[in-house]
Amino acid sequence: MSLEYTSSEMMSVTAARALENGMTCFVGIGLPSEAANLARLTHAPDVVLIYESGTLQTKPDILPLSIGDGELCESALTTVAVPEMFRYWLQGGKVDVGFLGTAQIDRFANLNTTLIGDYKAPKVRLPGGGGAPEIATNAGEVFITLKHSKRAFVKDVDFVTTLGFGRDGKGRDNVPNIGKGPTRVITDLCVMKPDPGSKELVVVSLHPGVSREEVIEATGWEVRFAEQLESTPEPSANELEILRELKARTERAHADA
Amino acid sequence: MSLEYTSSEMMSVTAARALENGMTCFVGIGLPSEAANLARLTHAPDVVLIYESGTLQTKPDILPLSIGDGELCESALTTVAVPEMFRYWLQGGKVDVGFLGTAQIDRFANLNTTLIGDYKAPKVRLPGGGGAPEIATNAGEVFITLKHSKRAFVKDVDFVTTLGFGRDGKGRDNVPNIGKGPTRVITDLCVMKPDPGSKELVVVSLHPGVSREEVIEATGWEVRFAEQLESTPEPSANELEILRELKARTERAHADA
Amino acid sequence: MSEFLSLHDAVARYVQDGATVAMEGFTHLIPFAAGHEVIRQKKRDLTLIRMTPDIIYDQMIGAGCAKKVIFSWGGNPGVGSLHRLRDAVEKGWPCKIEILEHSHAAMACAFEAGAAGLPLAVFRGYIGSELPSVNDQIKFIECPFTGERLAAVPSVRPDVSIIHAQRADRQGNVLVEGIVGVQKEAVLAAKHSIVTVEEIVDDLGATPNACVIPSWAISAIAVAEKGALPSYTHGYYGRSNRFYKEWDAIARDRDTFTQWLDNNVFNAADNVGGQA
Amino acid sequence: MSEFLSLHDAVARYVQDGATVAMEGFTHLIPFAAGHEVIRQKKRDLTLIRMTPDIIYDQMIGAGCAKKVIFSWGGNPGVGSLHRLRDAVEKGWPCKIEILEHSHAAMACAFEAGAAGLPLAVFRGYIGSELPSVNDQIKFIECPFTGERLAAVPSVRPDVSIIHAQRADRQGNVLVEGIVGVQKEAVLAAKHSIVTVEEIVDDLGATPNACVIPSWAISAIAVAEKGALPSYTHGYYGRSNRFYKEWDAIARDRDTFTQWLDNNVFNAADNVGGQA
Repeated sequence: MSLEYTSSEMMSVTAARALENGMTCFVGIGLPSEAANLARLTHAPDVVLIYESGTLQTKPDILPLSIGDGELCESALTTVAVPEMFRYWLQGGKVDVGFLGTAQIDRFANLNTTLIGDYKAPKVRLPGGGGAPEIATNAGEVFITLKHSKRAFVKDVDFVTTLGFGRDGKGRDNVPNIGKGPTRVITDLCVMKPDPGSKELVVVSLHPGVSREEVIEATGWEVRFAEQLESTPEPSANELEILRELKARTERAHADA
Repeated sequence: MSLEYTSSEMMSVTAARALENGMTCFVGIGLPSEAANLARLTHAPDVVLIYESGTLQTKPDILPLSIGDGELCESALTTVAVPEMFRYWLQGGKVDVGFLGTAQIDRFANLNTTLIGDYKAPKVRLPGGGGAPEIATNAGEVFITLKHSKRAFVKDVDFVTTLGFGRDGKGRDNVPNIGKGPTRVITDLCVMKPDPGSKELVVVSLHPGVSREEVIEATGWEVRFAEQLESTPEPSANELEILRELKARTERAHADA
Repeated sequence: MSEFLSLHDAVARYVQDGATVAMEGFTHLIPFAAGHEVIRQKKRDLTLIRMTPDIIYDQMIGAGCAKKVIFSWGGNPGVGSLHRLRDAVEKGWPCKIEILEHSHAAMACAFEAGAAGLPLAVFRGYIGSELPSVNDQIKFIECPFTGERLAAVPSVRPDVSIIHAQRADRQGNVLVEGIVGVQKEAVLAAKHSIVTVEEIVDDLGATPNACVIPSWAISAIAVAEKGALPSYTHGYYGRSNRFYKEWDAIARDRDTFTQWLDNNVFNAADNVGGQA
Repeated sequence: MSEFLSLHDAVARYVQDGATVAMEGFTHLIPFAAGHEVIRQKKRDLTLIRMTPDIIYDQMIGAGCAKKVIFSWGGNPGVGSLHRLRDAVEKGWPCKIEILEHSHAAMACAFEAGAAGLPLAVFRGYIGSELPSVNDQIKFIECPFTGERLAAVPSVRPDVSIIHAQRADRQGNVLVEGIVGVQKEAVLAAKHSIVTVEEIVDDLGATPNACVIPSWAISAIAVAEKGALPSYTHGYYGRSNRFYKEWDAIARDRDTFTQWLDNNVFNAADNVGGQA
């Protein structure tokens, strides 16, 4: 009884399922926001969503376009100043999981959102760090979600904006007061987790219908697969329905405004 | 046409007159609070009163017993958290004058509110520093008001809780980002100001009917008098009336609660 | 998520002998009912942290709960001395206590730093004061950009913080309004926290930027009606300035104090502040 | 005390060529009307500080106002790149600009430290990031209590900060509500400040702990109705997400951008954000 769904939907649903009910989640805009709100609207009604704009425990009815849309404030438990958000709530250790997207990710889950090429003469200038550098180190753990491609999944990022496990996989060793770092990467093809020893990202689960070759082809390093490679469970009809409604509501609202 | 008034009233009115309209004043409890509110109710309606409880621009109808009476919050423009009060408003340089009382003061206007005797075995344990140590250094200048007595006006304080000009008068020299320090001390006998060179407190004005001998008798060091010693202007009928009404209102309110 | 407990159970569970405890409330919202519960449960060897010990710590010190007090202003506001604090410091009754004293600015910044998860607070303070000579927890650092010498103190990170607030909703979110002091910071800085509230409501009625502490940042909530008396609760009841004045005579003498404690705390039927 | 000025006069008086300027508003309450006035007055060589440059700095950079931008996230939120910022950084059009980039946490703490009158902010940040290798303003200090290595950045202390807010009362006190970002910090950290408001009212209608900036902490207030559009003002009007999306096409090309600027800023009759 296979449902029709896209690889993007597979990614969103899988990312959403990573969040457990009751977790406090510092949410990045875009894919993480979509996944986090899907989680809240399905299996995790009490997941606490926090956006860097200062909105605490927010329950938007539509997905925000920006990190500070009015909807986030209006549906929040309360809204605090941005310094307080970063100091008390993130650095203060109140965030279980930081949910991030990225432009580039490497085999040690380091993230690059700064630039492609050389810093002094960039080929492509990206937006920059934003909240990510400290979300990645101050949150209890980090989930990352992005589309799988050779351009995005590189052996070594051009610039470490945000620490995964460092260029040698040892970037968190012996650092006091630091979170566990990336514990899973959810793409449109698979789920990856860091190897417990080397911290290199390893494919632990393939999405239904995706072959190893597709993942190898879309990854910029010689990617390894877990011995016990799993098959990611399919989205349920309910999850797909809620996701589609959420996206349709969002599209209508953004077109109107 | 001499009015009847007490030396306490003389002190309060003189202290009140030190505040100019529009000044922002960080107010200590007790005599400073009485003087600051008298100023607000007479010649300085736009004086901005700030209490360390976080109440910004407050206009209490009765004098607060504590630094955080409900009256202060209810009549304030807004009330901020105490860390913000000390960080943004005081340390941030928004306070023109800090208005302080004290238990002991020495010839260099250092204040002691910590203890009499030795720190390890105090003869009298006093309340401690409270807001004073940073009010005295972060406010633009400092006014001090207290009753004149040999017990209070000592050559050297037992403990420098709060910097006047240091034990040698040079405590503010070459210190960056520090206020002018005490610019006047108002007592029930006189007004004192620091000598521009040595920073030793000098009597600049005697209250009506007070002799030099009385001041000498009540001061624990060989007090000097300014060459151009002035006579402090008397309270006006209006000032006395408003002060008495304020105190009567306050007494009634505190007896009721 | 916070748990709704009786005040008895909340104190029994989270306040251990020997713990570091911050019971905050800057003049306003002082958690007296909780203080009395701590006294009734005969907690011992507590390190008590509070900017202004106020009557609440005077009572707890007199009852023998404290071994150390960290504070920045130890008086009865507008009235005079805290006689039980002084008796303990000066004469060691009912037991010797150690004190560690700061300025308000230092403690306010230390609470802020505790809430912010930092080990220290940096501020422009203690210039010319002799407090650093009697408090070895005050150090100075040099700004790497300007060379300015700035004060540094360790952040406050209590084992348990206790505050009083206006109300909680049924999910355990708490609204604090009026003079908010360092209450939010105290809760966020602590390993565990107890919030006593006047009432539990369906809707907090909070404005967008109100001081609301989420349920998941609090360990336990206990209803304690009039739980701040003789301090006050903005929007509920006023401060009993009269009791603060009366306290001077009660606390001045060991016997009258002991008597007061028996009548108003140990043998009191309710959790209320207990001002006769 | 703040002074009521026209937006023209406020910008003319307080924004000098070469000044360091922070125009804040975290997605919400972005002072677009003021940004357009800066463009109209052809201010030059500004050092522009903002956590998220957003469209407002894209416009000002494209118009040639900036020589340097200090920021932590330089995108069109939810849409993509800031093409004018990229064109200036990558190709030097209309003039070369220097960039200094931080993380959000660093800038938020730097604004906080600026408001607090400190020369630096200390926080737990930049661990493992390569940003310190390209920003010499990021240093590290050692905690004197724990030995922990913490990040330090200089505080933000602009010559002038400009924010937009809901309303001012007739004394010039200002209410900011909703997503308050670092707006209050920006005002308090600056030598001078301009606040544009939707309206002037008799009574702010503020709750006890509302974010109110007193008149005496502000240099000038100017009425700018809809002054945040295409950003938004909580309680007044919503964000024009549509314009943010349209901006991508407008800004992608130098000619369409120049045309847009002529039509909507230089030749615009009013002070409004100017989204066609």
